[in-house]
Amino acid sequence: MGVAVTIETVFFGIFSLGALAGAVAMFFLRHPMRVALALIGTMLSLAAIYAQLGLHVIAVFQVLIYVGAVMVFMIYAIMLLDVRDRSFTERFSPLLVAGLAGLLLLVGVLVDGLLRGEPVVTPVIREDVFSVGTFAAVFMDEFWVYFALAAVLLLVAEIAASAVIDIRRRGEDLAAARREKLDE
Amino acid sequence: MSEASALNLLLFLPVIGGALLLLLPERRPDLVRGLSMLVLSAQLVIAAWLYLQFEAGVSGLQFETRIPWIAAWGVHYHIGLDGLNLLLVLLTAFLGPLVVAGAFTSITKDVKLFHGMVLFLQFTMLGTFLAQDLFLFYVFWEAMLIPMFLIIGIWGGERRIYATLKFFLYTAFGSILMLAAVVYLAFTVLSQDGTPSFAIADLYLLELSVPVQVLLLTGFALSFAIKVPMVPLHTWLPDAHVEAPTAGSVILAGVLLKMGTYGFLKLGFPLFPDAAQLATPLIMTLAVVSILYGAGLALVQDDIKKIIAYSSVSHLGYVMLGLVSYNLLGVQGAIIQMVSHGLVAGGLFLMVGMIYERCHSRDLGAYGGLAKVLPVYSVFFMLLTLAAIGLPTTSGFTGEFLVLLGAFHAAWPLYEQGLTYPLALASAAVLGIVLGALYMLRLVRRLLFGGLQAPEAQGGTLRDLSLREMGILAALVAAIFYIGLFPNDFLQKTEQAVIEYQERVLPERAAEGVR
Amino acid sequence: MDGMLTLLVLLPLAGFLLNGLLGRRLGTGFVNVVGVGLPFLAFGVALWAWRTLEAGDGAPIVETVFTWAVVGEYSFEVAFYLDRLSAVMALIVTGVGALIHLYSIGYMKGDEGYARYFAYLNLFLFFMLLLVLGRSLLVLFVGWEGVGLASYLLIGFWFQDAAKARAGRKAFITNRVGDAGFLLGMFLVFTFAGTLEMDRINEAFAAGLIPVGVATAAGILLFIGATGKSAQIPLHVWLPDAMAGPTPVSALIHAATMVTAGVYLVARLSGVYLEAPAASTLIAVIGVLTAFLAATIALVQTDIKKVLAYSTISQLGFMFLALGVGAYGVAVFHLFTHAFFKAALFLGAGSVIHALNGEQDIRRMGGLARRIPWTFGTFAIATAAIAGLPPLAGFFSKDEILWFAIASGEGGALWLWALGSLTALLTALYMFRLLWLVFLGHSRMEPETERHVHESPVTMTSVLVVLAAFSVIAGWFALPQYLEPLLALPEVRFAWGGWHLLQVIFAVLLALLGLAGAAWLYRDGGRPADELWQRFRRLHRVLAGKYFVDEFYDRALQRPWRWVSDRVFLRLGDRLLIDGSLHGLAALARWSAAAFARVQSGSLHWYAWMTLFGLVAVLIWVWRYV
Amino acid sequence: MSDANLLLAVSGMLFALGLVGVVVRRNLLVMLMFLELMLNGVLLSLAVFTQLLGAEAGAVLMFLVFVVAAAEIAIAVPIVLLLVRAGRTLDPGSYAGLKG
Repeated sequence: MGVAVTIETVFFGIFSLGALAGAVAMFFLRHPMRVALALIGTMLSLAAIYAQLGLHVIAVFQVLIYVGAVMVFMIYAIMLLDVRDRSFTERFSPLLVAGLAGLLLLVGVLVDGLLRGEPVVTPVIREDVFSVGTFAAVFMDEFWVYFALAAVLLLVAEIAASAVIDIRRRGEDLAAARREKLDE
Repeated sequence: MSEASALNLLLFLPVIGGALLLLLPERRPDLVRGLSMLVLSAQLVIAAWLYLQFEAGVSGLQFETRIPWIAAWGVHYHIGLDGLNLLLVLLTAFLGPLVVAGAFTSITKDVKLFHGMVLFLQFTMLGTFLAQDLFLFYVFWEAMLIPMFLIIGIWGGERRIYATLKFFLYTAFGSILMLAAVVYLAFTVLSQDGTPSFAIADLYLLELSVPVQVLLLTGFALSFAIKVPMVPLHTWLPDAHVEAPTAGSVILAGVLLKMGTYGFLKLGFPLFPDAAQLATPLIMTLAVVSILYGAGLALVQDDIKKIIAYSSVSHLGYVMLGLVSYNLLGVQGAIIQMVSHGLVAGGLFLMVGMIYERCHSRDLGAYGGLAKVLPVYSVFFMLLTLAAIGLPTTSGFTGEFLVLLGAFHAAWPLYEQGLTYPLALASAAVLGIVLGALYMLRLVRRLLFGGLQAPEAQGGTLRDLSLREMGILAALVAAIFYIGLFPNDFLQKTEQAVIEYQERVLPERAAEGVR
Repeated sequence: MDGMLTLLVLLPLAGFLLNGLLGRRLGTGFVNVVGVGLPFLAFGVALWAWRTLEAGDGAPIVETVFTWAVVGEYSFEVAFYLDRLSAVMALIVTGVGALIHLYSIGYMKGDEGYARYFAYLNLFLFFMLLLVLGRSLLVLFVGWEGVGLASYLLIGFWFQDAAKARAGRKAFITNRVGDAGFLLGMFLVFTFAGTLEMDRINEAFAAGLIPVGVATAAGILLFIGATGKSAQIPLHVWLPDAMAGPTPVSALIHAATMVTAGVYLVARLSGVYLEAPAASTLIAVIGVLTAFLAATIALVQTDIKKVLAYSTISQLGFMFLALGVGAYGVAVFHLFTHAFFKAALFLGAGSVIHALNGEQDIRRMGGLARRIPWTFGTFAIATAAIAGLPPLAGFFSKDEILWFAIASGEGGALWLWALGSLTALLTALYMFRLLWLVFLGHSRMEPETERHVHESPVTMTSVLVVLAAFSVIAGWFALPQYLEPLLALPEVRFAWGGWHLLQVIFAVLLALLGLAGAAWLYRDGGRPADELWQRFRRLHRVLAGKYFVDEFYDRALQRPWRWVSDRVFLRLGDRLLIDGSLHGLAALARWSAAAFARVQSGSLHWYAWMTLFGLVAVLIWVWRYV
Repeated sequence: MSDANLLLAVSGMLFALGLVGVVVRRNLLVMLMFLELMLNGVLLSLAVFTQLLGAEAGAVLMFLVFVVAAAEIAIAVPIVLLLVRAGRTLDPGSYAGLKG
């Protein structure tokens, strides 16, 4: 293999480091908002890696859906629930030590596995393959059913979410009614 | 209409009916009942037509449909009629409308759901009988339990939860073992033929070593024996019967119990012939024990439903005895006895339901002398009783006579070879006709004869049977006498399949031409 | 003609259906016409069938109706078979049957279940004709069980009396015990002969291809069936209780026809018994013992119908004695004569009971001879007939039986004859006792009853007269000789024919002795007899208690079976062992589930950690072993 | 070490960190975010292998996973909101009583 470090490897290294740094930071940040920002950093790094790999479409979706939709939703939730309870004052759960031990174990096993395993052939980056057009053609030809299913799932999730909210509202109404009764 | 599609229509009619049922308003139970009645009557008509079209003496399946279902596993939607399931399909279709008619007044809670369950049950039961693919069979076999649980669990008596649980535990236990055996069989087919298949006809051709056969037969047999039920796996039956609503009891006794014996007939013995022969003494013993044990228990019960439930144990003992005789007389008798028991026990449960509707008690001690105030009811009860104790000219006699004759016929050559045991068992089974008379006549005497006594009957003003009830019972009684007097048509249609059954289980004896 | 026998059988069935379905609605006129008319019509058809048979010189007429079942190579057909034996039986059944139907009009007048009664009686006739005319054992068995059913229904006819319903049940179940033996015998015969048609069975056995052991076993098993139906030891217990039914029923079913079915069966299958001397010997022994023991019991019974019931058992014992020594024709001869005089006796008793408004205890009768002369006259003739006074019917048949008991080359023995003769003496004694206590002497009736004593209507007395007439002349038909082509009489062991004459004289002397004894012992309301019994009190207790057979069966069979069912099957087996282990398993499952449930703490962190741990374990395992 | 191995190692690390994060952090929302992290780690592997094998299906699968993830969050966050309304805390330890 030699030491011939290509420019791609360097970029991979940088963005990988970025992703890992974001992940590690998530551990230590106290405020959920900051955790969220760190996660967004990780995701953006990953998007960059995808782009590097030639998966431009995926990179775009990573930014659009993950960062743009999921994390924004998450941030709204965090802002909505600025609860400063024990989860805030005590950052870590009782299983901190056990968890870290688990981490060591898991990492050990993964490293062990990576070292034992055959090195993977360097990816051949084929810019032309993952053009949007190809992706779209494949997507619409072969996988449209699955997409439709996923869309249905999404729809169900939306309905469920609104139902959950509705239940809450009704529950509150009930509680209020009960309170009124008690007051009388 | 092509003939095979008639069979498919027969099978799926209840599903179509169930779908239509969904469209009806819950507030109109009369419509719900009417539709169910219509659907099941149409089913009966189709079944009768199929029966008439069924050709006697032709080998193999008739009205066959075979469509790939799960191609990767070699599973097919494969149904067809043969001599083994013909009469049971007819019986199932016959009892369907009677069950719905019997529930006209007794089910008032969740009418729509109830009829949906009955239709679903009808679908799954017919599917179990018709399936010619082991996978399909298993699916129907399991699916059948769901509506039955619900029928007992929702419309049942006071201890229905206990009964449902017991029923579930027993049957689930059996099903798991059967599933394991099914999976093993499937893998064996794959390794022997190279292509996966669940077709029962293919499985018949498998060559299995004797220990494997024993193991697999155990798996199947436990499941089937629980359904039959054979002593000592019978204790779920009285509880389930007692707690079930009338319709549930009728279906349970009329059709569900036949699943077990049908399983032995269709799968258990022919799939594993060597193991079957090894197990024959055991099964024969258990069958005779069931006959006597059930008769004994029926004698000491005071709950009318329990008496009939235990009598089922006894009567199905005859069926098992006939099946393991492996000769035409015995097996033909067993098939007739299955149908007969379906009619007789079904009828008796309906009659218990009718009296329960009037007096709200199942305690034998609370009754007496009903013959005075309910003459029509008593006549029908008497007729069903006579069929239950196997009086000649009723279907019970046809079944029991052929079974006992077959058992004796099979046991005698063994006796001449110096094996006394089977002959002793066959002779002991004959005692069952005495014991059967003992408990059934006790029931009749306490219920119908003696001084008048009936709960909730002010001044002896009990309503005798309505026209609807008379119609139900008349249909049953007519069928009972038809089989008692003219069983030949039935026997001719089943004969070919029974000959093949014998050839599969006892090839050497069949080769000698001993029937 | 084709369909003659079918018509004969179907006539009473039509009566049953019409009366059963419509009788209640259409009233007694309709019931009478159908219920009584059809049996008479059937008798006419039976006569016609008999004439047809004789016109063919006794060649059997076979009429196949339909095929009941074909299983493989075996075919079970419903076919009727008329030869001289079944013709005689059919004539008895329809003849006596029709008369008793006629009698019943008067006896059952005003009963609530009038239509039901005639329906049942017609049903009985139908099944009895099936029994008698069936060609195959299967058809015979159908009739056999069917008459049992009719008997059950008629014994329990007044079902609101629990004791009567119970008597019906007892009869049915005792018969079922016999039927179990019958079925086994039938199976055994079928296994060897390959058919159930009785003429072919007889041929198969006569051909000598079947081992003696099998013939003996089959013979004994079929005889068990016969003991049930014909009330022989040890299955005789139901017949006395069967007297709970209406009296005409007792006359028809429990005296003249149904109970003789066992005799008919053995005679019909004489081919089997000829090959099985051991079974024949057993039949003779059982027969003579039954005859003797039942006669002793009859001596002390106080219920008029019970006396007649035990007398019936005893007479049936005589018939079996004849069968056992190979004199089948003689047994049928006695069956024939017995049908008339016993029917006359029962109907006479019925007439007495009718006259006394239901009184059945002979200790509260007496002196009825002048009050109900027709009944008395016929009853006296029948009594003389059963006692064996010449030239009445019983004399001929009983004499033949006793003669063959000693002279038959096929199992005749001195002791059989001696016991039989003793029984003949006892028969005369208890029958004349009955006559004396009921009709002679002075009245011991309750005054209230006495005031209402009346002779029965003419429909009843005319029947009595006809039956009494037949009790006189029935013995003059040489039935054994008529049946000889069918049922050969056994060889006689003695060369000198004079022995027979001596035996006849002896038998007549015995009958006269019985008459004289009864006249002496039972004059004056039976006081001399009572005094005599005072000295043998223990014996009296045993006889009055019917040898305590009922009690013995109760203790030895019925109660143990209930006990086993209740304690062993139900409590030990079902509840303790099976359900107990099931509940034990359930408890085990619950306990282990509780243990596992602790793992499910509800802490998400804990769950996630377990996932992590599991993942590590899986990875290690995968990389190490896969 | 090639690029692929590097990326796979990163993927594994991300997954491991995500899993441990779920174990050790106490805030429900943070735990949810760690779940997303795990999912991202896995997706990275998927991307690498898609590229290696040149299979378009992989990309489509990734896209579908995005959709599912969005659905998951859409249902998870309202549940958390509800829980907090009821229990006024984001500590999952307080909800241990919700086990079956």
